[in-house]
Amino acid sequence: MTEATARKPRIPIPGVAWLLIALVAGFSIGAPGFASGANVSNITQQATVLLLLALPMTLIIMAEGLDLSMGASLSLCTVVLAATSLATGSLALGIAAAIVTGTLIGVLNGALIAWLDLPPFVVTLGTLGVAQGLALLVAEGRGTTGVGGGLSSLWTGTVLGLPIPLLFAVGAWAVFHVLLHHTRFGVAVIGLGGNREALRLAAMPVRGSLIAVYALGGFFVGVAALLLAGRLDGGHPTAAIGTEFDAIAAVAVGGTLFEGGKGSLGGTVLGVLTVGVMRNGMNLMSMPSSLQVAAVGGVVIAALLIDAVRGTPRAEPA
Amino acid sequence: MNRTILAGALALCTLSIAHAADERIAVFTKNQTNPYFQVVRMGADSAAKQMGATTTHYIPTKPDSIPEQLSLIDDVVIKKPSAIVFTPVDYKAMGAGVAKMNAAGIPVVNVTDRSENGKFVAFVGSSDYELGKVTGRYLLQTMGGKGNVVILEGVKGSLVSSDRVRGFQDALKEFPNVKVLASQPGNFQRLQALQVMENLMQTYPQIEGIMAANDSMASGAIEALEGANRKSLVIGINGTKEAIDAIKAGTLLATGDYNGYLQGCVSTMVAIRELRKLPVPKEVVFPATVVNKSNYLPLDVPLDSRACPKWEDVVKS
Amino acid sequence: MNAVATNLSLTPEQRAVLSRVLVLILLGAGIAFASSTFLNTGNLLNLLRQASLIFLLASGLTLVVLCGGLDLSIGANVALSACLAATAMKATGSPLVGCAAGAACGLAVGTVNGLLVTRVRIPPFIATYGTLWIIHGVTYWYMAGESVHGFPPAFRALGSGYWLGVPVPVYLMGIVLVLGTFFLQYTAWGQEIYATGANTEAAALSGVPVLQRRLLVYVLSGGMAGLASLVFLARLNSAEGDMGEALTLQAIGAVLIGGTSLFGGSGSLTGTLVGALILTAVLNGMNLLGISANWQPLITGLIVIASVGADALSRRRRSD
Amino acid sequence: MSAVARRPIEPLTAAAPAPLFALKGITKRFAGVTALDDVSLDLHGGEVHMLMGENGAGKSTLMKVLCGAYRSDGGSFEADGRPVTVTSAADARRLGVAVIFQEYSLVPHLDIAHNVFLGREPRGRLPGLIDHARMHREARAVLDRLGLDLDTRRTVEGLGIAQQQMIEIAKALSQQARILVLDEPTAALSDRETERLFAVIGDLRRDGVAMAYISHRMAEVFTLGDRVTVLRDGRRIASMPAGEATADELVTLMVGRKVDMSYRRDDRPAPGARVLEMRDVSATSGIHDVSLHVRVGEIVGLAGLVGSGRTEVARAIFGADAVTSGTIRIDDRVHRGGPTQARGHGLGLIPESRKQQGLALSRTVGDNLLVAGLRRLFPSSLYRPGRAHEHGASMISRMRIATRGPRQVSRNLSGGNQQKVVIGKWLLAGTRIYLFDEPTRGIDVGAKEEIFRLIDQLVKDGCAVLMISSELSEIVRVCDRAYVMKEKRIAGELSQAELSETNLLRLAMHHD
Repeated sequence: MTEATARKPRIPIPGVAWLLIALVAGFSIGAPGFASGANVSNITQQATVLLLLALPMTLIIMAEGLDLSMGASLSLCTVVLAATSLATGSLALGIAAAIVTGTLIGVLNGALIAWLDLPPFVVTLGTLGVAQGLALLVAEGRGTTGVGGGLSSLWTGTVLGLPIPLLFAVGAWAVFHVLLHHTRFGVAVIGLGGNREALRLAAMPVRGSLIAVYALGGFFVGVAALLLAGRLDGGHPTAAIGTEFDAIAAVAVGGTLFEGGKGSLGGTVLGVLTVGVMRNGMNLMSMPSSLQVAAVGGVVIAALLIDAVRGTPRAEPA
Repeated sequence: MNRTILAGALALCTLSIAHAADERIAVFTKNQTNPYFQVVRMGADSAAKQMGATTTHYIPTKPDSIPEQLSLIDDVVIKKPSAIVFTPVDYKAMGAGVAKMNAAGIPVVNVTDRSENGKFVAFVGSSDYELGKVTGRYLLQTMGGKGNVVILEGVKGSLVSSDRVRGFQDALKEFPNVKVLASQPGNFQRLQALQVMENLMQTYPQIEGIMAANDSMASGAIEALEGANRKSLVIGINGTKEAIDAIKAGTLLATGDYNGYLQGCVSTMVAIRELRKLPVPKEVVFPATVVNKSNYLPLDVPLDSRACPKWEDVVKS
Repeated sequence: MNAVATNLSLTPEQRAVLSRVLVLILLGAGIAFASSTFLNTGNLLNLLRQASLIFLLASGLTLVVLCGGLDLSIGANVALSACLAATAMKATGSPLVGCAAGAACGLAVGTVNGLLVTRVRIPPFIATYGTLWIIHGVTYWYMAGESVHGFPPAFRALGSGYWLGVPVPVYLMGIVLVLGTFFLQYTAWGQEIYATGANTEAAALSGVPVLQRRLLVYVLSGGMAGLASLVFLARLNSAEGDMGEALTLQAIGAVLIGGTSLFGGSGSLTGTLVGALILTAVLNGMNLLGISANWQPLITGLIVIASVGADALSRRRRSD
Repeated sequence: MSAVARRPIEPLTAAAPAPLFALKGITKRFAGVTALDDVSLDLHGGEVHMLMGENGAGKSTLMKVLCGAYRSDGGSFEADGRPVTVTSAADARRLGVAVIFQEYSLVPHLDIAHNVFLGREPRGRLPGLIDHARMHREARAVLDRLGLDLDTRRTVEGLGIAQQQMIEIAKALSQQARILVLDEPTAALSDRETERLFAVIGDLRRDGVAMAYISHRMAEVFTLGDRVTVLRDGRRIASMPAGEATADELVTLMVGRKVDMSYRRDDRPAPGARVLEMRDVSATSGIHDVSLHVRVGEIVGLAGLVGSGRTEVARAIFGADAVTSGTIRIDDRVHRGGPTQARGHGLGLIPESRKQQGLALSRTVGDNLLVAGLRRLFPSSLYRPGRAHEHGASMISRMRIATRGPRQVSRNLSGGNQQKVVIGKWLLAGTRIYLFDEPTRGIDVGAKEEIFRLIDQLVKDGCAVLMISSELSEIVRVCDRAYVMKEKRIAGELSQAELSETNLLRLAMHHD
């Protein structure tokens, strides 16, 4: 374990940590019911879908990549899940279809980026369009509900008293922690961001790793689709529009650099929670929605501002 | 400038009294950008004020975001308001959310968009289909029952859009001599409607009538016509302030009155009456009325000076 | 490694632009083949007018991207600027005051972005994403869900007027294209922007005031958003809180399809113009052919990938 | 290289008859350009095979082929006399080939141990997982062998360029290679680390490892080499036992024409006024109370071990790092502010790493030549591409830059020519005070002499030069005076009379 901790790229506590502490403290006093158990499980549950995108996004960004297609792809997966389940009458098939769809889009991203070495921003902006288009076409622009077959229990159900989404989130975090800190794949990810020539000379599969990172992202988009579909009890072609930007913001707020293989999964978790806590707290305090919109941006900038002031090393603005 | 002050005041009062009164109504609307929902919110506010209750508004930060409205529901259930006035951002996807409110034992009144699933005290709204039908019919009559029309649809897949368009089409059935040149989505957006019209006008030199599924698209179409120095009769639906002005200016033939303000008022009244154990109808659907040059005056007043009618005047059991 | 850019008679920029023009021509030919009306002067003028809006916005963004940055807030900036301009115009009845308000707002937002990126050193993507939300919030609060509409004809001419049979925005587009290209190709500032984008550190160590240049491009981008907001407002004759939201991705698309590299240091406004035209032609064609709007994102996405992918392949052919 | 001389390496005992590894008639082309043309090379166990040649002669390409980074377009390989194929880095590794690369192949945010074992991480008990304990243990051992006392858990980010090179070496050593390729390993090393490396090379030779060693330093050929092979324009020109070679002969073979290495500072008129002066300058980069001055018409050396703060001094003068105390005067006027102001005062910096700091590789030679001079050549800020092209073209011919003209992309130039572009950039900017940071690193002999002459010409024309170099011999040959740095401070100044490698070294070395 000591190795593992030492292995981690040294990241000072990101500013977002202080921000989160401040928010929690503030809301516990100011917002009725904020500290209640029910509300805490609310916040965590609401954060899970975003977290399932933000964790792989962390690795992708560490590998000097970006995935703008996640939101659209997530919507598509929910649609595919609903459509397949209704068509075949088997939820299992629907789930499989959703995960396959997500992974395929991830592989497509990775392949285009690795083989044509195109800028990830462009490729994934393109696949964003493709996924969004497919979702709209498959669902004919409207949502599908009444899948049944216990789909909604994916969101509401509990195992050993723990909400299933929470288990998904914890499981995902564990997977990513091991991948990043205890496997060659993790080394490759850091190398992709730090020095690809080095990987090449060390006979490590550069393109393979690149594709794998995006495929992994796609896979977890598929997994997130299970939760979202469970929450909607169906699929919707625009349900997750723009989620990728929230994920990227959470990653950056968490202190992961946009250049050169330096990142922190823990920071990402904090980033996701902070935005969630802020929205939830402001709702409980019945703050006007317009203020909430501004606050989202405020959190993002504040976190990086704190880092800047505290002189946390950051990548040169890209 | 006065708008700022107004908005500020709104924000303040909602903030300050939120905890004071004991009848707290949580009002859910789809977004904070579409003027229509602002009208609904103001109706709700004035109704609450008249009856001595307070309202708090819950609006997704991303317009019409399904996950966000679901989260809003989670959070509101924690706050346990006395009652909820609810517009689903999507008529199909909110079932789970409504179920959660029901489970929490909070009475929910469904307003404007009829939610496909969930248990409600009542539905308050207007019939999109009827509105489409009567407003469309009015246009076709004015056209003298002949000529070419173009339909501007809303967001594909949205119930509002499909119902209104269905209304248009059934109205058209009554006028066999009218030809439908095209029926294209403008996604309820002004700019898209504008550009769609510009493009269509290239293909069709003769367009006598334009049926827009909402007022924004109607004014988009009007801009397009003016840009091309062409004339045709345009109708919209919703009866927004802008539409009324356009009718005054003579650029818009008519708009179907969606009664946003009334919907706000009545839905909130129903919620409060339910709390006070007063009788409430299961459904309040406002008669579809066409607003045109002859009858727009009552609607042509600044929102903040409007007041909710008496319950008895609206609901004659 | 020893490979050498072939055919020195064309710079990479020029080669990229030419390939885009080719794509545009093929696309146009395709649509014209399917719909006779596509090539009507009227329709082509429409195309130009619709493209002009995207271009005005994308031109500022092009500078930012050339300088190695990114600006996600332009759409939100358009909304806020337009709303301010609208209310100012309503309050004073003077188009000039309105325009001043819109332009000022645009520039202000651009300056804030610039400072966040250059002084606080927040990565552009995040900084401008943050301001995007803040601007939206301010706009929503300011408009309180209402809309402002009905402006003096003199102002509306800016968006929907004609001069010598050509829409006014098209002239604006031409002016911006010429001035912008001149600025980039024929002034020291332009050269310094390219240099900064290509290798910021080397530029700085060559005495190029990189911080000022980076700040400058964000301010300009904000200014262009301000200008675009005015045209937009004049065109719609109405201001709402959510106007312009859809424009950001379109502008980014135009820049990328136009062949400007996100790595900075290479690209051109002409390319962006062609990019904007391609995007608009797709929309226009879909309306003319009555294709469901659901297809639009799919098609746009494919075009983005295809155009940039083509570049990559040709690059690969040229170097090993 | 007196430092090395003190630790002579015992001469070679009988080399193994069959070469450990042999390249036969290797050919490599890039987009039509032939980089290697039918090159053969034998690597014998216990032998150091020196590879010499100008930049672009094909040395590095040959090495990349040998280690599988490039696929050869023709030719074959033999290991212990048996034919083998090398088409990937993995193949080469399996055959026991390890390479110490010139460009650092380290990953900044990985710790030292991970870099040393990159791609060879010891597997743990659970499948797929890395055994960190073992990895760090083994890394520790290798570092100790190189006398490198760095924590193996430290990320390599922020390590000095010399330490990075040492880790490169550790990486290669840890592979227990039978064939070790060293591509200019000492280019970045100070003499102290060089000494250490040579000792290790001696051990490896005794262990029977076959080594191929690329170098631009004559001294190394004779202190280390058992056999020399000279490459020119991708062809093998000659191979001979190192003993039989002479410096002049080798240079002639490499350059293909006669170059006189006899460049000596011919007497220049006495230096004029102080144009540049630092008084007790400390900077955020860590340098302390640095005081020095440079006069018109003189070349002042700035020596010291790598990491002693030489580059930081240059950056402080140029305004690239913030000065915290002390004053910098130019022409007796206090100079503050960043590079832009510095350029305005006639300063020019030729930075340490051309590729990262000197050039925009993606832009054309012309663009790079013009970037610093824009303000001077186009005072109105109106940029005229036509005139710019002329300026570029004239500078290309004046600097004898081997390129097809201002519109060629800089990435495709050889190291020496890229360096000339960087210098030309400042000539066009009308620079009076030049700060050269390792101007000849990784540059072949011919180009080196050219650059020395150029510097000489500059000072003759009334410019002032401050030159940083790790090659003491260079300082001695080229400079009129020199300052020596140690631990971020000026350790002393040597007048022309005192200027000698031993004196420089004495001031530079740590006495601990």
